[in-house]
Amino acid sequence: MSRDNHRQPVVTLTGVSKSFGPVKALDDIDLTLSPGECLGLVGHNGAGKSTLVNLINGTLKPTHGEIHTPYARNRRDSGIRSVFQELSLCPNLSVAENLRICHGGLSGPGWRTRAREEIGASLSRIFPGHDIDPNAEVDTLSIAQRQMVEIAIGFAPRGSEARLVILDEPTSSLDAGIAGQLLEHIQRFCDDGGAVIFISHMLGEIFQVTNRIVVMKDGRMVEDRATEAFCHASLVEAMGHVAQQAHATRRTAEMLGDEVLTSPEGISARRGEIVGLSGLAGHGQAEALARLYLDSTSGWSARREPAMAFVAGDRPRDGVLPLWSILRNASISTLNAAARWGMVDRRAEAATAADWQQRIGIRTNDLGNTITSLSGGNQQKVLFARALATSAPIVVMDDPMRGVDVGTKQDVYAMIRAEAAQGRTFLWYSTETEEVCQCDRVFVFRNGTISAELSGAEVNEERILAASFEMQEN
Amino acid sequence: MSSLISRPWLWAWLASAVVFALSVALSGAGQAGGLLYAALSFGAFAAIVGIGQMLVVTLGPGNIDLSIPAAMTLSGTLALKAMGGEPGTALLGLGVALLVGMGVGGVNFALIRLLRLPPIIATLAASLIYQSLAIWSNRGLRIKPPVALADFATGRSLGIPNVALIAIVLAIVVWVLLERGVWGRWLLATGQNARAARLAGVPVESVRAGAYLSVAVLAAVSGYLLASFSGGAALNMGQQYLLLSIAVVVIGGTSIAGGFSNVPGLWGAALFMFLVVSMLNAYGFDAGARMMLTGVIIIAIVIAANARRSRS
Amino acid sequence: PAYSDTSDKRIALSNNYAGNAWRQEMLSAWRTQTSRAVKIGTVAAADAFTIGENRPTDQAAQIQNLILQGYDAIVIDAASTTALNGAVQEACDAGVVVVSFDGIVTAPCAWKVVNDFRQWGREEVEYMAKRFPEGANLLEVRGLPGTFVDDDLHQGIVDELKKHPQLHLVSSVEGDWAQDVTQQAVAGVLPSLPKIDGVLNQGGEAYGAAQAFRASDRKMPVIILSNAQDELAWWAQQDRDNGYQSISISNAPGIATVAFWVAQQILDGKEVPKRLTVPLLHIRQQDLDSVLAKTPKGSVADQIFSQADVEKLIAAARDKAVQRSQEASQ
Amino acid sequence: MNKQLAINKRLAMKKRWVSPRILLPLVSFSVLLIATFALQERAMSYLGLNLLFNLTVPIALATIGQLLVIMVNDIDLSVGAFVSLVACIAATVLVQHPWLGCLILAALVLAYAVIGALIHKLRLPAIVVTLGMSFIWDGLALLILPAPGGTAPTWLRALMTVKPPLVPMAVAAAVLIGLASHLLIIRSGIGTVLRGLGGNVRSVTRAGWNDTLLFALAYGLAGLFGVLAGLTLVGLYTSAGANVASSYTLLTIAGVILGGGEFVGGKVSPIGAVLGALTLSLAGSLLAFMHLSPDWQIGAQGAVLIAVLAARLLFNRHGASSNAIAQEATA
Ligand SMILES: Nc1ncnc2c1ncn2[C@@H]1O[C@H](COP(=O)(O)OP(=O)(O)OP(=O)(O)O)[C@@H](O)[C@H]1O
Ligand SMILES: Nc1ncnc2c1ncn2[C@@H]1O[C@H](COP(=O)(O)OP(=O)(O)OP(=O)(O)O)[C@@H](O)[C@H]1O
Ligand SMILES: [Mg+2]
Ligand SMILES: [Mg+2]
Repeated sequence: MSRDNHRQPVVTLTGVSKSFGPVKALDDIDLTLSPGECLGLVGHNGAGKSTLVNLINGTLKPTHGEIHTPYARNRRDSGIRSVFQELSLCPNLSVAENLRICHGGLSGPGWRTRAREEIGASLSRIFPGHDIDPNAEVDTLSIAQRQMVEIAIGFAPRGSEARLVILDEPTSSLDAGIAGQLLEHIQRFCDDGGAVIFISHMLGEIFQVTNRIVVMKDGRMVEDRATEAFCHASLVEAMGHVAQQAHATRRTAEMLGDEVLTSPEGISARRGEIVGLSGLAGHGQAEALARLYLDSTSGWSARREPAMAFVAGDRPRDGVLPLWSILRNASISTLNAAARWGMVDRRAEAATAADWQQRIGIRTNDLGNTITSLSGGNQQKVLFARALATSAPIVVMDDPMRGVDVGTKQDVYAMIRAEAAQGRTFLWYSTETEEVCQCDRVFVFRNGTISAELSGAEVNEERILAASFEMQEN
Repeated sequence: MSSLISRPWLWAWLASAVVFALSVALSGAGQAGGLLYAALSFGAFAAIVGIGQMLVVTLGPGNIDLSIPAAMTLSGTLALKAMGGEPGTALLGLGVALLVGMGVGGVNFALIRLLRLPPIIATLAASLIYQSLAIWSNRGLRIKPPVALADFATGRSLGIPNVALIAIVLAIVVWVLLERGVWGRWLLATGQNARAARLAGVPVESVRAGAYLSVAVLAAVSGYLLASFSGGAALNMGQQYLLLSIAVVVIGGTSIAGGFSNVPGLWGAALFMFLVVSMLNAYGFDAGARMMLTGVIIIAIVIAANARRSRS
Repeated sequence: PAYSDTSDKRIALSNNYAGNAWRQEMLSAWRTQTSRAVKIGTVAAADAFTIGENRPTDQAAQIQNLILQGYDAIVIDAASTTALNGAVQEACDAGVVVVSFDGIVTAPCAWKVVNDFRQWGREEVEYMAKRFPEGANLLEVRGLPGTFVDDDLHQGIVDELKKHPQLHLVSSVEGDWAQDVTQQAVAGVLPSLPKIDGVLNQGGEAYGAAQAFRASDRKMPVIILSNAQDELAWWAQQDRDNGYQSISISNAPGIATVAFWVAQQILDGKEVPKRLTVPLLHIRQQDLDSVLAKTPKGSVADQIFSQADVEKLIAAARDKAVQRSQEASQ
Repeated sequence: MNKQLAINKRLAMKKRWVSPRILLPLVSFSVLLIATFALQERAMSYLGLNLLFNLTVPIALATIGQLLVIMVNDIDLSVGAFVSLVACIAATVLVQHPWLGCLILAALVLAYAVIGALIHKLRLPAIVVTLGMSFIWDGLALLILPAPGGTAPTWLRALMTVKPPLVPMAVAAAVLIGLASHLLIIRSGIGTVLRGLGGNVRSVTRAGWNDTLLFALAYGLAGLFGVLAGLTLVGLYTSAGANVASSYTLLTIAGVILGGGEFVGGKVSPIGAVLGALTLSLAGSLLAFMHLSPDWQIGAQGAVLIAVLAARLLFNRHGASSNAIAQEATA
């Protein structure tokens, strides 16, 4: 599949700005993207990356400036495909039916067969060896599988050809193996003349796949250079963070307190320990954590001092209370502890929230704004604040760094270590090996059970990968 | 937040004021007091059941209690039967009504929680059973309330109907609970996203149970008061409160999608629903035209209130 | 017609509503009369079937189920005059005798045991005309909109009012045949009304209207009463206190027993006119105490018909029909 | 590899055919049907089946209408009043002035579509708007027919009393309604998009669909089924009245849920809904055959409804209710 090699760019932005009321999300952006380019878009949480994407694909209209997409024939078929940051499939439809939604050409008798073939082919092309049934309803799939489906729909031909595919944090729920498959496909796609905008907070991926990087900061483009012109440190610096290479000082059992927790699956944790859960995505880690949390707290009564706190990773499903302000979202878990006669202590509530805004750096000028006005990463910080503000001795975290930028990640790592030093215990599931390597001890999951328990020097990428895949290599 | 609260609050009251003015324009200013008094009396019953319905609706989509009329009938019937018209038994009757309310609420919640029935079906099916119970217990006989109780229910203090005073006190209590109470926050959180609320440490099961118990108890109290007010319980008592309770909740500005409730607006809507029927009666519309106008007005208010909200 | 024994015949009652005292009394009248008849072997069975709400769709389904069960006759208190005709026709086609009463059906194959609701409406206005020869303002409380009883009674009132121009119908409200609804509707409309001298209604809601008037500090108007015990007791009390005068008109729930015996007579091979009018129940002021003594507290005054009563009714109707046809042929 | 794929494909097909959404309605219907036959063998005949089910035809149609609205996450509290209004028009205007009648009915379908668009465009709560609409439909019906009456057009009466060979009209109609709505809602492309609307509006609009038009379409189709329900109702009952179908509102909601549908998320099953409607009327018949005391006949209906729905617990352990957080999390 080779395209006629137009020199014409796929999209051109000139002087584009976008405001949400008083918030200026994008300021005077000029950007040109040519066929064959893979553009990396990086920046801190709330820098405006998603907003830029939504302008390019037409979901939002710019406040000022112009966006030119020469290949657009109509809105349904502009050759521009987006894979959104929040999953946007119809959960009640099957994988093939979801393709039908964005593919008007699928109609008439037999469309189901054609849809199944098309999505199946696209999935196999990008993720060879995947086990997704095109007839499966989306809500029976794991979050990683859904993300794969969405990516496959983005790259599927759908009657015409995809000219520009925009991927907004596509790997945030994927494990390393699957993410690698995606990166390879992106490379092939660009070699064939397609263009890609790739947003990620995982700088390794950015370096691996892109040939040009745009750095955004507070709604402006601060850098736009070829990938080779950056190194890891200079990129982090350009994003406005001081590169820290803080290395976890891993602690051993003797340095920690008594065992405070054991689960039926065999997870155990000591006082003050940071315990990681790892393995391929969707192998039972999230379920084990949720079960642990639900079993040790009650739906019938709330204690003033909860036994556990939970940090959700799937924000819309498990975390955010969308009608409420940032303040109320942050304080919901601590209301009971500060209450007198069942009444909310509003002064204490405001003070705690302001304190945590400081400590965790939630980017907003008013905690009274609704939570949905925050960018994805900042919403995540609110969920962190919610859990850490409680007095719970154990904090359970379900892949909590999804969409958190590099700088904030370092801050949160530090905070977790500080809390752990004061005797808090953390259970931390993550799809990213880098995070798991912050832990004192790691349980690797495979097919819903623990396949390895690693501690001390054993906690490293090779051992984790080995434990994740063992059976499959046999 | 405050702007969100004030808008729907405003619309229900504005609508009742307009309707009130139109009625008074017809009957003359001299009758305004009488109309207001009647509106407060009958609005009180709608407000009491409406508060209960509001708590349940706030729990989120699909939560609704269709057993309100049956609970009212059962409570009115059993309470009046227990009192048997004897003087000095008013508290006994209230006790019976409260017990009925808790029983009904408990059964409803058990059906929803244990059998996992959708609330709309669970409460509908259960209400048929409550209705049978009411028929079986009393065969539709109308027993008079004790004289003192009847006098209290139809009487007034400080020029305000006693039933309205009760409803106002109940509304204030619930309002404070929702605005300032931990339980209120928990209810609102559960209504927005029950799963997220549970994971944030909210005891969602007891919040739910509380809401379903509250609506049943409030319906039972309202049935007890209504039976005393209208001189006896009847098997078809309270039928109109099924749709009325839903209408006052939503016209009052509570979000049917859950997570947001509005007590002051609810009272405005309760007055409105009474006043609009009286106005149409007074202007001499026949049943068909009256129903159509009621429908048009309800939709117009919902549009007006919502258009305001989405524009801001 | 040849003599035929009905001891092996089964009769069913299809009732569309049970939610008020009138219906409860009707069911209990049916129970007492039919259980005797079954015990002494006049019929084999007389079962009562009730549905929840006043809904023709449910009742049509119920009638079809009764056909399936092989009843010989179905006695119907119908939710709709016309919407059951499909089901009634099915029954007639299957050879089932259909007798409707109170709420009747218009299907030609069904027997109708009726109260004259227009007559009722006319009598209400006649009484008002007698009480207020100089003229009066009247308030009408109607029943459930869209039902034929409500429509008929209202027509009777309207017809008769044309003859008495001194009577002014100043407003009419819907009471849905329920006291609390009536009380609310009347209380709502009262402030906009001039002085009210009389209240016309359809039975079952007079007490609600009285409550509304009491709360409004207006003078108690003349309210036409029905057979509900609490209304009668209220009337007696008012009479003792201030010599309150009114009349009570109603349809006795015992009409169900008429329908039962009519069905039995038809099954027995007797010739029964297709339409049988049962007189309305009038309670006069002087009989008030004796009626109240007989009526259970909270129930309704009733009149139960025995087989002999009904045979007499049938004979009278047949004679009248013969007379009429003779007049017509002359 | 190829073999594996083929097996997977066959498994998938099987899964689709015995979807749990339809399994429960099917089983509860069968159980009730067997119980009915056991109590009343007369029901097991051409005539008996027709008597048992013919009045369900309009309910089944109205249930599909309700399903279309529930499918897009709304609820329609005006079905009963709307079907009554259609019946009133069919029994009066449609007889006297057939063309005018058709025109009015078409306008009613259009009105439904407009309401759907309005609800969505202005973000109104459907439950209240349809509640308001039910007053309007009721009022219109009362204006047309102040007291019950009218007559069915002869062609409608003939259609509803037709006696096809082998299967009675009621059964044939139920099968037809089930299949047609299945093709429309589950199999067809546009049906899939409409279901997607219930699952995730944003994803549908992002794919370039005009959501307001889609909502209008869903409601318009619901209105169309409402009209069909009203017409068949008149054909069966021979006449109409302003509150002839008032029970349909709650019956249709119960039917959709009984048929495996859910209130949110666009998860519905048309065949299940038809079975649900049939099950509900069977439950009523069964009670009539059991000779309960009149005091308890009403309550028994509630008990049967609870029992049938509680059986869902046995079928889907996940629990369809929104309460099932714990299970969802551990599933
Ligand atoms: N609908 C909205 N209303 C108000 N403000 C908004 C809205 N959407 C985005 N913003 C604001 O615009 C800014 C840019 O947000 P955007 O989502 O583009 O950030 P991002 O770079 O994608 O961040 P992240 O990495 O966390 O996803 C943020 O300050 C955000 O709060
Ligand atoms: N857009 C449409 N409009 C109306 N009917 C349709 C549409 N698409 C398909 N159908 C009908 O749905 C039925 C089955 O559709 P289709 O041929 O797509 O199935 P299929 O893809 O072969 O599925 P399977 O592999 O399960 O057999 C056919 O009767 C077809 O006519
Ligand atoms: Mg973003
Ligand atoms: Mg992000």
